[in-house]
Amino acid sequence: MSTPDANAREITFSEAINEALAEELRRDERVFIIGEDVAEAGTPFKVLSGLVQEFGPERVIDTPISEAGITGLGVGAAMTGMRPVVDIMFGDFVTLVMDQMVNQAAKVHYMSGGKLHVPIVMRTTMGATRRSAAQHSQSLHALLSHIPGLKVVVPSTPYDAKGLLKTAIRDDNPVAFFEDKMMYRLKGPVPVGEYTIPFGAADIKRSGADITIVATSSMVQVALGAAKLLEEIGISAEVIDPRTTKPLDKQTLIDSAKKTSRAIVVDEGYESYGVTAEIAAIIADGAFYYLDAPVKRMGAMDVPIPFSPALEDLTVPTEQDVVEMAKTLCGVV
Amino acid sequence: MSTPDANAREITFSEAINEALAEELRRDERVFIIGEDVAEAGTPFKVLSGLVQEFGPERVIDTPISEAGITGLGVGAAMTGMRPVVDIMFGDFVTLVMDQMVNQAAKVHYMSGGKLHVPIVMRTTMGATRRSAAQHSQSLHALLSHIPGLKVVVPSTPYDAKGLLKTAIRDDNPVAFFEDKMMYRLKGPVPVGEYTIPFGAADIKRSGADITIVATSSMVQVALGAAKLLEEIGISAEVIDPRTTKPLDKQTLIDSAKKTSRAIVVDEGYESYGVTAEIAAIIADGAFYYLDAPVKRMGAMDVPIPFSPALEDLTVPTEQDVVEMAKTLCGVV
Amino acid sequence: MSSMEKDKQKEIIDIELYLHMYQQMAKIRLFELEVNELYLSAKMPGLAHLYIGQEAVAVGVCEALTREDYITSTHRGHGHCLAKGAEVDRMFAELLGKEAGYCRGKGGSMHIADPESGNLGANAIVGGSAGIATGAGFAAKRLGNERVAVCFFGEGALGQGLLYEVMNLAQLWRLPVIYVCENNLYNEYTHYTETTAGELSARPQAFGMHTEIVDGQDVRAVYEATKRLVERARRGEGPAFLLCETYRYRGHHVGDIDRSYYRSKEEELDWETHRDPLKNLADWMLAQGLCDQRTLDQIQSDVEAEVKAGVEFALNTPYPDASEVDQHVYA
Amino acid sequence: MSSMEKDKQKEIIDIELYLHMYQQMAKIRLFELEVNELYLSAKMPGLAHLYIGQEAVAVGVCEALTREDYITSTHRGHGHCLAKGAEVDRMFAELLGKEAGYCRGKGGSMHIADPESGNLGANAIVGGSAGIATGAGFAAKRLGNERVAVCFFGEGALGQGLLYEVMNLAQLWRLPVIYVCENNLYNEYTHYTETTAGELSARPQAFGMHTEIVDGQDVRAVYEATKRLVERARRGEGPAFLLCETYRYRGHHVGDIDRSYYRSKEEELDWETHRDPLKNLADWMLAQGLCDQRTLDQIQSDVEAEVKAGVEFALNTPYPDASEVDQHVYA
Ligand SMILES: Cc1ncc(C[n+]2csc(CCOP(=O)(O)OP(=O)(O)O)c2C)c(N)n1
Ligand SMILES: Cc1ncc(C[n+]2csc(CCOP(=O)(O)OP(=O)(O)O)c2C)c(N)n1
Ligand SMILES: [Mg+2]
Ligand SMILES: [Mg+2]
Repeated sequence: MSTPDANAREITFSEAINEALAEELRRDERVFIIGEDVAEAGTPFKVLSGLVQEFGPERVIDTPISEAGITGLGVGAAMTGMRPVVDIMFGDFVTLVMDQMVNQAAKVHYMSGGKLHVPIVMRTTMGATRRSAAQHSQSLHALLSHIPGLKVVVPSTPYDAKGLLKTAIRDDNPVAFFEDKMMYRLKGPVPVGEYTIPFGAADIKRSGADITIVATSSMVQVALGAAKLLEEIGISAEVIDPRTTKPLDKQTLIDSAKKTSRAIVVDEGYESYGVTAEIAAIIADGAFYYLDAPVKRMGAMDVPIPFSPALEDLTVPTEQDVVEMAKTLCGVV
Repeated sequence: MSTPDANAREITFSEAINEALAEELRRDERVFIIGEDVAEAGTPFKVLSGLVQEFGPERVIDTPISEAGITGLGVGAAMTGMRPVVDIMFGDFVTLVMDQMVNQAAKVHYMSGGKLHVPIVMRTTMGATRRSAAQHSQSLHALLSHIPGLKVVVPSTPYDAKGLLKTAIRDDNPVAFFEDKMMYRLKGPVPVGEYTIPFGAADIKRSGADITIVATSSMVQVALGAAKLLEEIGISAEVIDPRTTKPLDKQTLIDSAKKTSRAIVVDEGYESYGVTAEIAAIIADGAFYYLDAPVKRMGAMDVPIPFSPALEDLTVPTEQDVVEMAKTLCGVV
Repeated sequence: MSSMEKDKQKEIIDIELYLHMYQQMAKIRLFELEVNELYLSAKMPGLAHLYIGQEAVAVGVCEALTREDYITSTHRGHGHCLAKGAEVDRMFAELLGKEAGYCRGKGGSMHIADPESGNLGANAIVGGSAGIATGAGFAAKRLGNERVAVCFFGEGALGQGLLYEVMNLAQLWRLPVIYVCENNLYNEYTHYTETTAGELSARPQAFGMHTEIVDGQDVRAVYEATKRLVERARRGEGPAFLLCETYRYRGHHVGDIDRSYYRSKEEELDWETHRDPLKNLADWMLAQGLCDQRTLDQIQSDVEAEVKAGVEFALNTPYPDASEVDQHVYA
Repeated sequence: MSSMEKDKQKEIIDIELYLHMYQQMAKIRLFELEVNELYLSAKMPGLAHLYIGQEAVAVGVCEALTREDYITSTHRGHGHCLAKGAEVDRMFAELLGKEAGYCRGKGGSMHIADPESGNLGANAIVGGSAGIATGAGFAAKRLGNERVAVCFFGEGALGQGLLYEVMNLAQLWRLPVIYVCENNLYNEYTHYTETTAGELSARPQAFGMHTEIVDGQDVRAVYEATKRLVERARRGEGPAFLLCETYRYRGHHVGDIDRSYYRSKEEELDWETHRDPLKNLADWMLAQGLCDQRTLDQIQSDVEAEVKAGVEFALNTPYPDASEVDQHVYA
């Protein structure tokens, strides 16, 4: 279980992102940030506060409301010596940059026979329950995870967010980096010193013996909360965070399921044809002869996300939902 | 196994699509076709030949090269009394209409509390091995299958294509209709008379006892070919075609797997986070206590589709691949 | 009827029109102030983008439309919805996520739709409804129902490629669509001149589209301009682009309190004191002797009562039942 | 050096330039004819979009660029790639899907990229490379390497919203990007006037972008115009739009044989006989006494030999090994 040294200070998820960007902007002249209201405003989430003051408007660039245009510009700049970090305010807007990410960024290296590279990072958000309704609450990371040539990162803690973002910026491939906007204020230990976290290395957030809970992004917190409650009733849950859906650390997931013989996959994207499907299918196949129960999936409800608080909260998996599912799988009633 | 009466004539997949459109254009004044080179040219695949001659340029409309614009126009026209059939030439271009399909068409009915409807059909293509390279060969139906509010159709025969397209046009929801361009010349029996095929009803293309092969679109032909070869070595394969990935007829798939105790899922989309993941996960869960072997997935290789014939053919599942997989699952060597 | 009588009658009609526009603007202003209160008192879920300062655009445009004509709106859409005929009480109910809201609480502030008044819906994707409005105009032309479609959007939406794709289609096919661009000077926290190369009005003109620029704080001017463009459209003369110069008094959204880093208090004050659409119309009507102060005070108190009643209703009406969560995904 | 000597020298330089442009155009013409042969003889996988008739645009533009300058190309890209410096043999190899091709056979006709000659790649998404070219110009400006980026596209690409988004960015930030629009009159099988509202040249002008229109069949005119625009860009004066009036002699792609339903034989013949870029340059050079027929014949036979050798090489060089299929997915 990778974590910072004991004496690391506590900072928020938002601060961790900000630090990662600041350090990379300092380290590498070629890195720049481009997006809507990223400079003086520091984004509506204030995640980039202070960066334009240190690095100037030439490296922290406000743009028109042109998601496709700035992403396309980023792809071209990445192909010609720069390392752009494109800010797409809400994850829902990735629908606008799909051609640039899917048909351009993801394919240039392969189509050119390996001669061209596209070291671009697209930072965007995900996560519901913010009362922002159907077009500002989606978690669409599955759409990009489906595309060969792209890497997809879904950090769940300030520590992971910082280390993974630095890795993303140094990676020579296009990377989609999803930040759950509901976690920006989440605090966690982050070492003062420099570190990076490799892609494709799942992290065991909590080890356990009876059941494996694979969770991504904000659902990791939900899983950890559920694990605590389960412990009280004598069920030892192992919580695993893939950290990157692409590349995906299949072996760690499979090994854990083999050990516990039961697995639940929790992700905030729509359940159907989403991340839970891929991971559940991999575990059900890889741990087939070890499973005592079917692998269960818990994604966001397959509905456009409703505005009303009375409805929205029903669409996202909760600690209690996970606990109930775990109890059923473990035959506890 | 739904099929036409014995005395039905044989027509091509392309002719079946053309007939469905012509019949619906005749039946309903509100139906119109809009897309690039759909009129005189009848599309580059010639699928719409003759329609503009019968229905005129007011109902078979050539457009600028503006996929997002014409899809958006279609969404608005659908909301205000028309029934547009938007033609997106290559499935690879759905990347350009994602916002209109995902954030607009799919959500309008729900966001309006059920007051507005979007009866739009987006017809597009899929399928590789046409030597068209990475941006003209993808099968991206998984991207739309992930989105609540959309329905997704992947016909595998002329008979299904015609019946399902007529259903799509009459449906009050947005429908994405994927036609494998390599099947346009495929012939099959289609009755002369009027018929429609309901969504969410899988079709057992071939019944068998030893193994279930779930296949979509062009992969159904591959699965049937494999089933023939398997029969020769004494393996009886059941081939099931979901016909629509959304809604998905889970029960039929699960029941078949329960019966045969083995299952393979074959689809031409990228394997990771694709259609095979959803279907495999559903079967592995629903038939858990009946399976003698893990559910296996066979999708397109997770690579941008290469141009070179020497490479492209390696990226799509073949009859032989399916046969080998089936033999392994059945323990035959 | 003598021409003198005609003039007299026209004047009466005009007075009624002006007073009605004043009432509509006052209603929107008060509605939005109440929305802000609901936010500050933590009674409203999420955020809202207030229309305060831009009232003359929504009202001037919608007064020139019939109830059957279509509009599409934006994230800053309360004013458009009310001007097109939505009721205050059901608007508040939607903002609070209640079942009595226009969208049964499922849409919220950024997605209010009311087909009965021709409102095809607000949209939280900047420029996202440009295709919808163009399609509505397309349908109107095909069905021959004489309707026109108005697409409201902010100047920031001209950053979206979709706008150019559909303006080309609308002009090519002479669709009855009016693109109403509200230039309130800011894309969120960035001045539009930092995001706009060339003149905004040159964008539609590039497609040969009829384009007019109007003072968005003068409701009569907006009304007259729209009337002309609507008549053109109904006559089959095609689409038009109406660029309205306006200003939002408050923050980008209710939470945008400290704005000093992107605009000055002076600028805000200048617009509020010299270019307020309500004040300007009131002063003009009084100066022209078209009405007296009492009439205006009456309107004010009527509207206050309506808004007060509306918010009361909304606060006390129930949330949708949990069973609604997966209803209306499919028709 | 006396001004007379200067003139003499300049003339020599010009003659060399003209002859070189003639050779480049002849090479492209022959290359494409050979591509058509490969298709007809079923030796080439898939289809190809021939550049025949438009040679003066690619050659005139690329002659005004350095090898370090960038270009992005289209589905009709063979001419651009060759004009920017690609070799015939490796071009053919790519079209046949061979390992010796510029993209190891993985790209094919619509995706030839050759970073060594500044070619960032052809693109099969209409307008798809507009962002890439704009980004290359952005990088050039940031890195201060004096390079300019040329974005080639057909008039049909102006249907894509992306073009407007990036033209706004390029003009806003004064990026060294030249948008070269080849108006060959057709979007596939539809005449551009059926898809274009207003004037093509008004589109970039809407962003305040410097715009020029040139006879795309006159290679000297294209060269001179591009030279001016490149100098502007290098001086930091920003982007430009060059609209080239041209024509494709053959089908939209090699399989588009019967074209009678969308254009007349007369139209095709008229361009081929009166506005052929090779013929026009040759006639002019001869009339000016800048060269004799023998020189031109020599060029022709040199090019024929080069193309013949190139196709031979491509036909006999091996396909990539199967193990390559999943290489280069990630760097
Ligand atoms: C496609 C898209 N990009 C970004 C946003 C975030 N956003 C919401 S409002 C806004 C500014 C819009 O400015 P303008 O169009 O001028 O409208 P105004 O807010 O001034 O009324 C932005 C960037 C969005 N909602 N949609
Ligand atoms: C986004 C997109 N839409 C449609 C197509 C199919 N298509 C290929 S070429 C073409 C016509 C392009 O016309 P133009 O840009 O004028 O280039 P030209 O073929 O005349 O050189 C079309 C519609 C495509 N490749 N990409
Ligand atoms: Mg604005
Ligand atoms: Mg053209």
